[in-house]
Amino acid sequence: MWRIVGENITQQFNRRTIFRNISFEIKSGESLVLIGPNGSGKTTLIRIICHLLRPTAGKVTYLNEGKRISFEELQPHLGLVGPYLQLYNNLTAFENYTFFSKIRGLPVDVERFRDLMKRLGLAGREMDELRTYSSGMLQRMKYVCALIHDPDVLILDEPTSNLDEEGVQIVYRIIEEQKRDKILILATNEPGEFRFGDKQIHIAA
Amino acid sequence: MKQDVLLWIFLIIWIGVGAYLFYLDRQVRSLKKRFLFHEAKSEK
Amino acid sequence: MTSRSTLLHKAWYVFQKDLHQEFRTRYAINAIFLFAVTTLIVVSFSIGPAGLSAQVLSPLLWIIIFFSAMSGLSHIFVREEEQQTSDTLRLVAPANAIFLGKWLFNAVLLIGLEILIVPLYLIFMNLEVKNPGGFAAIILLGSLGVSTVATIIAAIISRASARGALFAVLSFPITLPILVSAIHGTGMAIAGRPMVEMMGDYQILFAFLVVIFTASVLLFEFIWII
Amino acid sequence: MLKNDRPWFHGFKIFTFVWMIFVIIGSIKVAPEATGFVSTSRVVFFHVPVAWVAVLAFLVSAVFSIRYLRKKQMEDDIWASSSAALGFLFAILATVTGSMWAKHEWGSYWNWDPRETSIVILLLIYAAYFALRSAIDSQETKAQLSAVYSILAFVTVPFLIFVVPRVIFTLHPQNPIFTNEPKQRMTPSIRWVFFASLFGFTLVYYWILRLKVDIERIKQRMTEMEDKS
Repeated sequence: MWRIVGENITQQFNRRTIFRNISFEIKSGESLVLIGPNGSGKTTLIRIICHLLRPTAGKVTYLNEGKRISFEELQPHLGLVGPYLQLYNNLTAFENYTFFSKIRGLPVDVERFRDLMKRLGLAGREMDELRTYSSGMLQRMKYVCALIHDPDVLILDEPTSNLDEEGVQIVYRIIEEQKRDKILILATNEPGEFRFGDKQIHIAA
Repeated sequence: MKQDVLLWIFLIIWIGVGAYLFYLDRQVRSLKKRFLFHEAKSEK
Repeated sequence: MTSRSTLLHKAWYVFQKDLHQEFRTRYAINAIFLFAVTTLIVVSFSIGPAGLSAQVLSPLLWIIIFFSAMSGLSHIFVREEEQQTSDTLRLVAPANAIFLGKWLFNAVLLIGLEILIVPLYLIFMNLEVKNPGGFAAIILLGSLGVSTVATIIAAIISRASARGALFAVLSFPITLPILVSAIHGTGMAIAGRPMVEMMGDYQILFAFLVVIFTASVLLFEFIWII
Repeated sequence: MLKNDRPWFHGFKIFTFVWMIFVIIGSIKVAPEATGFVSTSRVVFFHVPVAWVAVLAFLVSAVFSIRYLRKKQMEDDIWASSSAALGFLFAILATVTGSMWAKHEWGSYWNWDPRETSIVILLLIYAAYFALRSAIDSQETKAQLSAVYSILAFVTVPFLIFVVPRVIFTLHPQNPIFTNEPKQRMTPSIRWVFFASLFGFTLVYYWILRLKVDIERIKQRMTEMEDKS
């Protein structure tokens, strides 16, 4: 049972306050959606939660079975899909997959790789370098790399950007599955996707 | 000849420090101007 | 802290990934080898026949090594920022593992380069090294130091609007103790002085390597996650 | 706004001013022609303290950099960068006056005497520090990266102090003009004025540092106010 707790997180950039005193708590089986106009700091908050950025004030704590864990212990259980996260374009899909499996301490499971590629509609492109992929395909590949280790915490920043209708449906199914017994955090501008969040945080501009 | 080297060194040090203080003084003046301008603007 | 073994494993995987990317693009390898070889040829062409003393040829060798490092060792971090893959890496691996992996890549790249250009340098400058063992040890120890400083400074400038010049300007003062001792030690080795005279340089190079490596590992986290 | 300025600061300014007057008078009046004390060696009353302040400013900057990394208070970054700016100024002054004295005393503007080398290296470190700061626009990143760099440089300095003199000898074995430190041959009266001057310059350093820190603080408040409106 995983928990992530945010305590009055404040972030300033060049002395301008982006948001102030945001607190939240989310457990396995719950989902949280961050709502706010463009540039309101949704992505900044996600990057703070994912330990990619230190908040100006406040802190984020990660717990597993009630015991506090460091971010490093959370890393092998975390998946993130976001526009600012690029994969290795000069390596092939399979090479990317191999790296992300090994760095998370998993054996390279070719079967699972094929299933994920098929599930995301990328079957047949396993050995192509990612720079030959279209932006929609790259977005799907990010899901492949984020779901290798069946993450207990899945965080999606603008989950359906660059995706066609079929891609959007695939992502919605992934979201539904993840919500059932794992943590899902979602940041989006699409009102249609607000429904996925049991809890909501509104970040003012 | 010896004395003027000493004098030059003495002067250079104090001119350097003085110039820097003058530079800081310039900064304070421009800050004051900015502050007054800002205050006038907010009163309007 | 992850247990030591997984940390080293992750560092190894980061190193493997970078090696893989490097063979695919060969950007850093081209930069560093081309620079070193062209400098070597220009130097040997112009002053090779002059038969200069070890006191000149030893610093010259280290100048070539230092600036070769400056031409290629920043790429390991700059590439991550330019291709926006640094966040991906930040997400999946702890800071220490990343620093170790990147450090290993730079050390292997620089020492690999030296295996090629140092013998060439000795041939072109027809320089006869009387104490080859001591010479190799000094070069190795000095290069480990240079690659450590280059790695941590590369991490710093990759987060700034990295301009090439900044890399050399920032690295030089920190690398100075290595260069001074290495130049002195190399000169001794070429002249074949007794080992006891070179002991001082070995100690300084080794002590500095340990200190700067530890400082870099501790400070890297503050560079990697602002 | 800013808390009312420290009342003691006014007294401090007067004390420093008077102290420096005595130092200057003392440096001229002190008994010349003491054993081997040539009149130009009086420069030691000014050149050496300037170099000392350059080093002190660097240490202060490194200390505040460590504080910044631990507590991430912008205040610490202001102190670190202001002290470094002052250190840079004094390092330049020390280098210029040092080479003038060397020209007069040893005949050449520069001859890589260990002290000359180490002050120039300190100058390089300051130049690199400010080159880095000017290459970053985000305040937080600029503060953090320059703090890291100043700590790295701080770790390197002991090696420089240890390595540079040792090697300079052998690089120029035929360096006859290396004169030992005039300070050792100081008589008590000269030593007293020298340390008074050292203390005086440290007070001047703190005075200017205080000014610069307050200016940076006001500047920060001003931009915050302007951002809000």
